[in-house]
Amino acid sequence: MSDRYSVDPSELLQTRALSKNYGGVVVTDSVDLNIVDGELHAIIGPNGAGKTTLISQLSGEIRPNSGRILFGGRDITTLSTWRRALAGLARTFQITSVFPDFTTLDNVALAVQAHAGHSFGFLADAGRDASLNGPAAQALEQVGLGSKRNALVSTLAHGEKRALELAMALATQPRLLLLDEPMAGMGPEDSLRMISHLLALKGRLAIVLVEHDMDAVFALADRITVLVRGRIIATGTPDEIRAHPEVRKAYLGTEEASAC
Amino acid sequence: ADKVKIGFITTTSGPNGIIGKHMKDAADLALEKLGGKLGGRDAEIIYGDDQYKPDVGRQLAEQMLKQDKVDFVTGVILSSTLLAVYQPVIRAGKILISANAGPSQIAGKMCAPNFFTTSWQNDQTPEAMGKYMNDLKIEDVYVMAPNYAAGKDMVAGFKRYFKGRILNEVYTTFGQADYQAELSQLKAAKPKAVFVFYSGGMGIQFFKQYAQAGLRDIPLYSVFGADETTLPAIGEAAIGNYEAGFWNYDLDIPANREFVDAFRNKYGYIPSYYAAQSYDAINLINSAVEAVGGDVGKTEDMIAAMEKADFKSVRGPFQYNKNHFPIQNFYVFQITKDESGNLVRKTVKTVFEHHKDNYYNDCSMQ
Amino acid sequence: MDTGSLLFVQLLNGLQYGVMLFLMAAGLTLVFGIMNLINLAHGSLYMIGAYVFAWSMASTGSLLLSVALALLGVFVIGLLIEVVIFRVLAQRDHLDQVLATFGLILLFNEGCRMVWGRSALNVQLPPWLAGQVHLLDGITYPTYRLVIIFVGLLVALLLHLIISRTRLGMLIRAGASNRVMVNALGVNIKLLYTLVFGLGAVLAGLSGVMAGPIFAVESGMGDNFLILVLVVIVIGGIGSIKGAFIASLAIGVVDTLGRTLLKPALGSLVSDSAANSAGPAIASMLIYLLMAAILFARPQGLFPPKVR
Amino acid sequence: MKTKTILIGAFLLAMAAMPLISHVADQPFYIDIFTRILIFAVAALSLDLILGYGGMVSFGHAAYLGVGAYTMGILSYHGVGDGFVHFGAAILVCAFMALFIGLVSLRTTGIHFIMITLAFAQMVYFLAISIDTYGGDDGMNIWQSSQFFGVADFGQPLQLYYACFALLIFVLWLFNRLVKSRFGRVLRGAKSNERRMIALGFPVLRYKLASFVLAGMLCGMAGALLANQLLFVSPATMHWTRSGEIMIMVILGGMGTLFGPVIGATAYLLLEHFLSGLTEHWQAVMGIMLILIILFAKRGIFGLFEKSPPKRRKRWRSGPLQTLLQRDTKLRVAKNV
Amino acid sequence: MLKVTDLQAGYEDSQVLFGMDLAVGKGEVLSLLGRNGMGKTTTISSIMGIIDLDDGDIQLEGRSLRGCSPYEIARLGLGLVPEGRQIFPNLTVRENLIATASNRGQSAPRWTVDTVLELFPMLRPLQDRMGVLLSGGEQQMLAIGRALMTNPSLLILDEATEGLAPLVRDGIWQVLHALRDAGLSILIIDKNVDALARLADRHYIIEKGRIMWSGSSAELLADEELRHRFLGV
Ligand SMILES: Nc1ncnc2c1ncn2[C@@H]1O[C@H](COP(=O)(O)OP(=O)(O)OP(=O)(O)O)[C@@H](O)[C@H]1O
Ligand SMILES: Nc1ncnc2c1ncn2[C@@H]1O[C@H](COP(=O)(O)OP(=O)(O)OP(=O)(O)O)[C@@H](O)[C@H]1O
Ligand SMILES: [Mg+2]
Ligand SMILES: [Mg+2]
Repeated sequence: MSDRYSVDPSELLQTRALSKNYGGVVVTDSVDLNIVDGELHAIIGPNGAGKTTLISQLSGEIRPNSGRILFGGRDITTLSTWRRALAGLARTFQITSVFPDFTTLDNVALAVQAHAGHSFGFLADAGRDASLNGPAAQALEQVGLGSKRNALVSTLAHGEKRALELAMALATQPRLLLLDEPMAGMGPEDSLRMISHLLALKGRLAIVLVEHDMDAVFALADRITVLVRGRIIATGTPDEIRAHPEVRKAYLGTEEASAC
Repeated sequence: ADKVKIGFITTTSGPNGIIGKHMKDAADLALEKLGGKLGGRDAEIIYGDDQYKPDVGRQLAEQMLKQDKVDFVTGVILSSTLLAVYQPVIRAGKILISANAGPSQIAGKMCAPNFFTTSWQNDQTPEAMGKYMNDLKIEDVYVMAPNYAAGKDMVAGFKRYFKGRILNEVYTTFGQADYQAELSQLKAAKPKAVFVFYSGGMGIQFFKQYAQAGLRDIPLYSVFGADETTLPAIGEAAIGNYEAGFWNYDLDIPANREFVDAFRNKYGYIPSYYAAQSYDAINLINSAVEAVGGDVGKTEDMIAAMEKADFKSVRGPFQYNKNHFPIQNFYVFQITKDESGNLVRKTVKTVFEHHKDNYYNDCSMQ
Repeated sequence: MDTGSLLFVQLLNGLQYGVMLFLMAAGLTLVFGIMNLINLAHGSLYMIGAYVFAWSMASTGSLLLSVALALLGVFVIGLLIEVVIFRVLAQRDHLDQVLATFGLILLFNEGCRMVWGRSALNVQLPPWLAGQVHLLDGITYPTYRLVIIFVGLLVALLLHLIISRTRLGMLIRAGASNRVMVNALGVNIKLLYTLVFGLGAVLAGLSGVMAGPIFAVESGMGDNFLILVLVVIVIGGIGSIKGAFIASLAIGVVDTLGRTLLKPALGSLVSDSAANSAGPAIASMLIYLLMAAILFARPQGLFPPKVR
Repeated sequence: MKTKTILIGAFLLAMAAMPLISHVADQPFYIDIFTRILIFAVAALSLDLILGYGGMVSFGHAAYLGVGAYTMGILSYHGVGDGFVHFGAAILVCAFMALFIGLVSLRTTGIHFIMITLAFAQMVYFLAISIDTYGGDDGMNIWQSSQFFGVADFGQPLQLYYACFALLIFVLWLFNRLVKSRFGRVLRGAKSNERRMIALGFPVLRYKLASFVLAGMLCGMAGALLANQLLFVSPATMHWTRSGEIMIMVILGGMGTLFGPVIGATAYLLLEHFLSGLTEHWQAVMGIMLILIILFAKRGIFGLFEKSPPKRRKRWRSGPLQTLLQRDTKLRVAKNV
Repeated sequence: MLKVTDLQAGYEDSQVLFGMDLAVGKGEVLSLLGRNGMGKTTTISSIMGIIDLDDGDIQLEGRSLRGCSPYEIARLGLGLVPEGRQIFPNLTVRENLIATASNRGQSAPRWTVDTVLELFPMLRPLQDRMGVLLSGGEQQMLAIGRALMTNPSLLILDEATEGLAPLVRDGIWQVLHALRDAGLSILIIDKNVDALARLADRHYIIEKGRIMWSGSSAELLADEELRHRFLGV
């Protein structure tokens, strides 16, 4: 696909007038999102604002009604999900989504395999395939699951599952990582651990983070976009957003002192 | 010496199990009347349930030949099953006696010395009905049959002797249950008479629905539809319909009266032609074993003996054609209630005498 | 009869056939579509209903008594199946249910043969049902078929109301998606499901009763019908009563017209003998073609449950 | 685990020695029974690949059996006796059929997939019934079994038996590798969470299609072998109840296990054979047995031999973590079937 | 009213609770704290009878719940807001509320669809939308509303503010305060210690299926080291 747009190379992902509606309900309302390469871009907004739906449109699971999505200057609006993944778009899900009957390592190895080129008739035992397990093990280390590599996923605790999801996403060596509420259901401790993982990743790849945990968001984000009823009402640095009256009204409310 | 073994393939399970019951009861009766002996040797009949499926019948035949080491194979309801069973039995050089099916292939090109039948060639029955209706100069006949090989053969046989006008030929899906649509069509065509071939369950449903559709006043001529296996299920709806066949329980022949009485006494119901054919099959075998003094190894001699048809057939004396199909009479029956209130087929006319099937010329034997 | 009124009658036939299909589909939609239990033995319940009805009609001659007896019988058997099979397998893989209920089919088919003998049974309709009704301009139609239409529509209406309007309906649907939660919110889901399953069985039995006088009441009569009804339900969209109803009518009409019009239509194109063999062949595949086409176009069926 | 390997070994040994046994026992028919068992074992295995591992419940698998058989039959009807042609054609035809059916069916999931595969099988079935040239409903006799340049002749029960045995061994070996391979993993992954697989970047549909075609081809081979054994083929081979039976064999033995289907086929066919010999009402007995087995053997007969996690106590296992509501919950049927 | 003694329970393959004791008094608000996977939800599950006990006893107003099935327990006035929402995906919002509604316990005022919709105005426009289509947060609100519709005398919330926007979260805390003031007993699990401290009378800290500590809000807030050891904050 040749590129018809002139784009600032630093802009990794752009959406142009992206819109999605279900029947009457407008869930994404002509959204223009710009993700700069290497930045951590948080998307916040009330429940039902359309964050998950937006993520799903970026990852290709949901087709927008109108508008375009450009990734690395290339129009991927009609590209199928798995092709986008191969192109370097990885996502995690708001509800933990892993392979319960596989071991932790196999889960990640599967992710590695997805990008190691598919070999069909090839009858070698993938379980012993170093070219898969090597990177997989690395990814596990990155999120501090190195010790659990052979544990069955169904035996992992909640926080560990979320970490595993991150590892799987990383294993695909994405240029852009879409995280939908990675801290969901985590205790403070696990949240802190997750935050540190993300901090470690910062700068190495671009991240879009959807999260309700404001401590995390303000600790991590380079830029924040606020979504309300499918519309972007503000984009800016954490401080700008904190100060933004509309945002406080629509979303933050009286900010509660954090526990730590 | 050990027993003479007869492999008897029929259907005892499934909706058509009733046919198997008639055949089995008759065969048992025949052997019982022979004192459990064939040609003076103890005999045993080994029954096999083909589940009304040809491929299962095929396995049964193999099993009977190889495992039970039978000397004869008989029974077999479906033409398809007979065709499936035919090859292994004939190749094994054992004698195969059909007690029902009579497909044209076997009557013609595929005929073999060690095959016999105590029934008929499929086309003969509809031929008889065709001739009967033709003699009555019936015009404007409406023809219906299921859309499969046998269905088409039946219609072919019918048309071979019926020369009057046929309003329409309708073939329905094999195993169809509801005929309301076709019946409306039929009604609209206003035929003078209707000829159909619907057997077993299909028949039961067709006749019921025919009556319910208010078509009783259009005479219905059918083959292999209303007989003692299905009449109880069809009920009143069948009364007045016509059927054709080579045999009926009321044929006034000594051997037949003896058979029918014995059968009714033992089992308490009226035998169907399936029963008659099976009864004859056992007796035919008996005549053969007798002829060789019990040495069932002598296949040629047994075949020679069987060709004489030297036994008391319930259809009366008859001769075998060169393709080993009987040369026999055909009758037309009408469904009525007998004195004790059960539905029966009453013989109304002899249509053919010494009727030969249409294919024996294709048979290369003798 | 002119072609116009013939076409009318054929449409009526299509409608009637469709309604009968729905009558059969109703129970299955409830059990399979909504409670999403896979009960292959549903056809057997239909068969048992027919058998009990036929047997009772023959021995008592009383229509009402026989209907009541048949429905009661299948209800009890339904309860038994639910308690013995589905309570155990509800939490297991659906294919286990397939296997178990396949076993039930074998058992029931043979059972009926053992109890009621091998030959098919006959149902003698009372005269007032056996007759004909005069519709407009000299078109007559079997009374009983009209009764079927009536009963079918009635069932459709009732079922629709129960499922979509009443709290019972909501609970049934809720239970299908998350038994534990319904239970934890204070509803005795076990009992509820047993009863609803019984209701499904009764519906199957009812369709058996209605079919008795038309079809051969014989063992195995339910098996092929089961497939047909599954087709209806899938085309309609699993779990949607509206869908099942519309699909039933659609199939009824398509099949009827296909059976009667295809051959003449082909006859005008190709030789008569060719039409004679091709026509019915295609007609017999028609509904499957229809299903494949519809599922290709709409993988969830015509009226998929709103959740997708 | 140990018992399992022993079991498998013993079973295969017994199979290998079967002709000898039947010779000693002077029961040549045993060879026929077990040839049939081997053939259906292969068919069941091929189904298990897509059903047990791929989660694609095909309710039309008998169609491939039938088409494979018909291909062989039709060829020899037209005087072609060469076994390579027979099997080559059978495999090819089934491959294309599977490709087409798969392309259409795999758009759907769950029960819809079941039904659409059934639909195609039914169409093939009715097609076979209405083609008079090849016997239509009567089916057709096959007078010429597969010859392999005069060296081998599948008309010989013994040769046929060992051919089937070899095929079974091959398929077992193949699947054993396949399941562990990258390909097999993708298949299993897709079964457990397709959405995730796609998000990871797998063209899941292609993998599914590939396995679907492979299964079709193997079942087609089984069909051609069946034709050689029966020397007869009829639409009955493709009746939906036959598809059901194959599926039952898989579930009975234990789906998603490598050897389960083989056990299943053996158990089912032997049950059928001996019960039908014992009583006229064998189907009732059979039914009861199936029910009991499934009620008490959770993961099929073969499951009994797999060591399961030590149960602290009998309890049905669906805690909150399990029933977590998912945004894209389809009705459970769609997920599990 | 609710008294748990030496509770032991777990799942097929693993025991999770090793002898828990806790008691909820009439009109009392009680919180369960602890790291992930320590057994909070399991405790709830066994109280609700969703999983049965291996040992120990659970009593409601002196009546043992041993062997009672969940629906019987719920009918005694326990209203559950489960972890992970678990609303009914194939029912509309309205139906979700109505389906299991009933009048139990003595909590006043009685909850109706309207009062619930007043509580969560966001749900009002969504009344006829299928549950599965709701956003995570919307589902959470629905789950709470659904529990309230059973008018329980003891409300049990497991991570009820999970995945909610700060504003909504505040709203829910306010509601809970109101409910408490209305005299409703509450057993609550949540990650937000401060909010809990403001709401609850007493707190239990669970570690590895045992009660490690219990005490008042004041004591909890006072003991920095305790919070760090058991809650990692
Ligand atoms: N298939 C659908 N049909 C109709 N409405 C839908 C559908 N999917 C989502 N919605 C609606 O779109 C809105 C946005 O949903 P979405 O899940 O994107 O919100 P969100 O920002 O992720 O909320 P949360 O932060 O609570 O997860 C919600 O109001 C939801 O009800
Ligand atoms: N259904 C289940 N089957 C088997 N083990 C389970 C199940 N549910 C939970 N567990 C295990 O039991 C332990 C306690 O789980 P539980 O959900 O009670 O912890 P929790 O305190 O609620 O954690 P969280 O704060 O994440 O909700 C965990 O190790 C978990 O893995
Ligand atoms: Mg969301
Ligand atoms: Mg929990």
